[in-house]
Amino acid sequence: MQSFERYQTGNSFLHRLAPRVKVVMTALFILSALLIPDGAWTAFLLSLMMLLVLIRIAAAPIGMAFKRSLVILPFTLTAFSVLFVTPGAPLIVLHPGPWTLTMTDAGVIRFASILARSLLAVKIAILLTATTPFPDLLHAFRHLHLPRTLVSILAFMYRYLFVLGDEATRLMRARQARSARLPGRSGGANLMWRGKVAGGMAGQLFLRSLERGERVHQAMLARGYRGHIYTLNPHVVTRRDWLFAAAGVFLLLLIQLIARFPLL
Amino acid sequence: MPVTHPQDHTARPTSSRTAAGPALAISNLTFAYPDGREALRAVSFTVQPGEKVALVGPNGAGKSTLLLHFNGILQGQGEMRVMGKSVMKANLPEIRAQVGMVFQNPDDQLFSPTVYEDVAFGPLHMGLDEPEVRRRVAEALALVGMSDYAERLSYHLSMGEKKRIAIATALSMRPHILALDEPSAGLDPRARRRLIGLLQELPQTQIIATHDMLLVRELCSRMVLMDEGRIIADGPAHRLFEDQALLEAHGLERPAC
Amino acid sequence: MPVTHPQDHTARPTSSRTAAGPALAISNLTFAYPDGREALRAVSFTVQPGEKVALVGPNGAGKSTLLLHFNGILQGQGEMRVMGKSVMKANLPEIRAQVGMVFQNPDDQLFSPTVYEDVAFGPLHMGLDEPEVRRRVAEALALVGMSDYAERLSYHLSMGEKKRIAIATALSMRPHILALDEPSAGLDPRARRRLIGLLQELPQTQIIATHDMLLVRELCSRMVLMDEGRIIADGPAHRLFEDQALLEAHGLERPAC
Amino acid sequence: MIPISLNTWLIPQLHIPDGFLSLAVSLFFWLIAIIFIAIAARKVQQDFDDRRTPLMGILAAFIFAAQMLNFPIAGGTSGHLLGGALAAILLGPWAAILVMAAVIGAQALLFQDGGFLAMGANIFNMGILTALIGFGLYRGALRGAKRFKLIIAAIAAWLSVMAGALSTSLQLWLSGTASLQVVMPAMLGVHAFIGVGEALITVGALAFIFKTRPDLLSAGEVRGRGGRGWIAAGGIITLLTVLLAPLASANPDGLERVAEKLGFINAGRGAPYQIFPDYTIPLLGETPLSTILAGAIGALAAGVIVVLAMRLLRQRPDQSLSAGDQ
Ligand SMILES: Nc1ncnc2c1ncn2[C@@H]1O[C@H](COP(=O)(O)OP(=O)(O)OP(=O)(O)O)[C@@H](O)[C@H]1O
Ligand SMILES: Nc1ncnc2c1ncn2[C@@H]1O[C@H](COP(=O)(O)OP(=O)(O)OP(=O)(O)O)[C@@H](O)[C@H]1O
Ligand SMILES: [Mg+2]
Ligand SMILES: [Mg+2]
Repeated sequence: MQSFERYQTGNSFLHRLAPRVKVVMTALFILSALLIPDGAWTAFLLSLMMLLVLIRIAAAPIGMAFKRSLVILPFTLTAFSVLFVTPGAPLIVLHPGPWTLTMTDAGVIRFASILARSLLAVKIAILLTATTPFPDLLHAFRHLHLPRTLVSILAFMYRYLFVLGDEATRLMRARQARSARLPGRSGGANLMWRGKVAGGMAGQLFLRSLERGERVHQAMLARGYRGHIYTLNPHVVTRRDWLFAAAGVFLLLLIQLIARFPLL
Repeated sequence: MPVTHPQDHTARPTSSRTAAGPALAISNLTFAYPDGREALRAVSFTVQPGEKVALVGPNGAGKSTLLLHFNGILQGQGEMRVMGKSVMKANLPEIRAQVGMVFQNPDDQLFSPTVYEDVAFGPLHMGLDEPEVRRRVAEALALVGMSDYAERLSYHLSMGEKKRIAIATALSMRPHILALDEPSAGLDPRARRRLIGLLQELPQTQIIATHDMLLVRELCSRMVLMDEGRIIADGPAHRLFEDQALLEAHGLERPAC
Repeated sequence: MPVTHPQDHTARPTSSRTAAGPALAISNLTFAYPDGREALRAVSFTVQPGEKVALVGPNGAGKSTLLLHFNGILQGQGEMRVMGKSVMKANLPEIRAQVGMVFQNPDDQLFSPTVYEDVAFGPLHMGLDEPEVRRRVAEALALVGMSDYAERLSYHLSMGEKKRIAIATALSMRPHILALDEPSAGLDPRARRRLIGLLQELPQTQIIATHDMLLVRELCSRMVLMDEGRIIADGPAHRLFEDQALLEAHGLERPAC
Repeated sequence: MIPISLNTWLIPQLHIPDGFLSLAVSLFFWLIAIIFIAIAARKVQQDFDDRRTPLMGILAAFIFAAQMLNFPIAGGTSGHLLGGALAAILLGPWAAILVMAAVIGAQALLFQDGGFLAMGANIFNMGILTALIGFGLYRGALRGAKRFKLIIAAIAAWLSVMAGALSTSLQLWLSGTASLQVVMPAMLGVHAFIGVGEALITVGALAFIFKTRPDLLSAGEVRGRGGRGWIAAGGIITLLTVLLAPLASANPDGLERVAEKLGFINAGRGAPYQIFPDYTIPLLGETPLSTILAGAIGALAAGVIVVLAMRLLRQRPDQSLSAGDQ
């Protein structure tokens, strides 16, 4: 559960950038990736290079991002279908059973473009997570004027994610420890029962969470909470941040132009 | 011992010194939970400034409930004064600055993502300005020997470390009184020893609810024994420890020697 | 003492008796958590049937991690045999019937609404028929002296009661071996004393991870000292208690007398 | 949490990553999500006074943790929880939406489970739809016996997953990233199965709470979380799901044709780089520049809406809080 924080301890240029700048630039990068038209390979390639340079600066292992970008895999499977339904010149014709599937050139371009956009987006998001501790992200959201309530909810959630996550893990371990079988017997009871037990565990977790909410509220009252949450502001946006943002926006605009006027 | 400057006057409470008077005076306090359970019945006692009082009694005796009254989180019927101030709605913000609460489970107390934010929470909500807040945080962390931990995430700490941070969150408000609920539970012997050392050296008035009789013997001169919401006995700890019959009648034991 | 029929043979494990051989044999067990933290390093030891072994060491020594290997919840590298059976995937369901685990926090162990359902979980999952399940539940509850509690909601019990039910959930599977993680933490002195009495009278092989040195002295003849994932010392408890230097080097303390 | 996403790599979950939705679809659902979240933040603030922040955060963490709980179904697969319907029944629809939005946001931020621009759609599928169905149906069953309520809760939980799957497939299709004939049967088929796990855990959790804290689920308590309007809203969405799912999976071509006739198939279906695909700036004609400008204007408009909504949302939440101090 803690492994996702492994690269946040670095101290590269990217790690030190003001979190809100990183958040905005990440969003712009994803937006830019979505805006690159199908088949604008130069633009995709430039975006990828930009990404690789950033990963290099962050000194994050390139392979690290790979495993987690697999989260897009299931959706890639569903996107396979565009290979066959996009109108265009037929490339390959398949005959699986009674069907006829025609893979078109436009389909291939479309599929590859979807994949490219998605990989770019997920990798930049991984980079953001890898170079910015979550508490700093929360500060960034506050500065970006996200509703304070929502940011506070996220902060509490982050704190108790681990507490409750561990609790859930321990519950499951306890169940595992008693999931015994005798030699020569099937065991495991039935599906309904197993589901009900898992549900009981969820109910248990819920009640404990409620009570914990009560206790935390008491702890906050004890330290002067009266409805507002104040925090110090540990981050200032410096000239370096502005320069980085300006350079980033410029590059992204350039990529968009190149994507649309290939001759330029 | 990682405690720094134990005698340093910065550890002393600074706000509104009261001349003499008791730190805490409770008379005839009665409290029932909303479900009707009577958790406190006519509790009266007084704590002088600087005293270290142990609050002992079996599970469910009402110790935690009593502690929650000290800064008005729960409000029962009866008279209660903290540093001479009556505990009532108008005084609460002031009283909460004077009573530092340390809850039994540090996971309930450390609710901010980072250690720094958690220790700063109290001072910030007292309305102090930023440099002062930073000073207080640094001071409180130094007192518990955790200065290097400011930027750590609370989640990644061991139980013993969390416990010390929890105490720092109370110290950063520079309270006159520390109310600690089972501070030694779940600590390994070394961490427990450090905690006892720290509490011995802190100058605050301390009221400690605990099952740890050895801690009581080492730390507290006075012991208040509760059961079923009542105060059963109140006196010098070494005296009460001799009354085997009394202790056993209330689910307690003399420390092994 | 609420323990009934301590010598009753029903308390003895019934399934597949192994002739002689050790109850537990571990050699060269090494384990790292997914985040790379090495929690066990080349741990080897053997427990004979009927032994009561204390597992001690500072916070983070690897005690809980080691216990979780006994029934294959965690699987490190090395040889491990329980009642002569190698701990590997195919044997796990059977091994889990032989090792009763009691976790530190009874709230983790009691996941069903009522006490009855919780104690019945193991036997039901083993595929026993209903009369047999009922018999086992009744027997386990009687052993921990909680027969009247079958229909109570686990959620509303006191800590000491929960702890005893947690032990019953393991006993109802009639294990050969009990692995207990800090069984006395959080109990008031009376509940703790009862627990020690209960464990003394249970005939199973017991391996007990704990910080409670007094419990070790009263209950265990043998003590295994761990630190940083290694076994530092292993021998008769009274001997190790005499080695003040060793204990202190590993964050422990001799029981007060 | 990480292990879960690893184990289920190959199962199309409902967390849509960025890149698979067109910009138009993404922004549209962001807008819906923001509106719902804004209302939810207000409502929740009224109901929970100043306890709400820690409580909501912890309950969000609860959903997160509850999603880790699983149980073996068969052949190595395991059932687990999405939690939207359960959250809605336990907390009421508004609090559930807020909690699910926090969960989905954190999943995207911490684990890249779901994208940033696609987050609006994800919140809609897994938070809003599930809350509407979950609470709506349960609220309707309030008069019944406990057993009846549990059965309805099971149906609601199953349907909420199906509705999420349906909506996900439609979004993918509207974005031109998948053919309806493939994505619809795949999504619905897999989630009909996943929904069983959802239903069992939801019912198990409710049964547990009925036993230990019946007060939390008492008729009065549930009524306090939302009025009769929810029954209607939940009913309509349920009906839509029940009608649309079999229809669309049996005859996706038909749906595609209908959509084409209605004209909105092109709305998203063109390339994702076009915000209003058929709209170009009239004076410039159909040049790339015109497309860019149209895109920029669209993005600006969407941005303004987002900022306005945020403002609206930000103004109230922190006043009138200290009232509930005791
Ligand atoms: N929120 C609550 N609602 C109702 N009853 C409660 C609540 N909290 C505690 N009680 C009851 O009030 C009594 C006193 O509880 P309290 O927590 O003060 O005991 P304690 O002395 O701190 O015990 P322990 O040593 O176990 O911490 C107990 O009987 C308990 O069951
Ligand atoms: N899930 C986990 N992931 C990563 N590291 C872990 C995990 N659980 C425990 N550890 C680490 O493994 C080491 C051994 O932990 P373990 O819980 O076995 O210690 P312990 O001896 O039981 O300590 P305690 O007395 O505090 O219970 C510790 O350094 C701990 O931080
Ligand atoms: Mg207490
Ligand atoms: Mg342990």
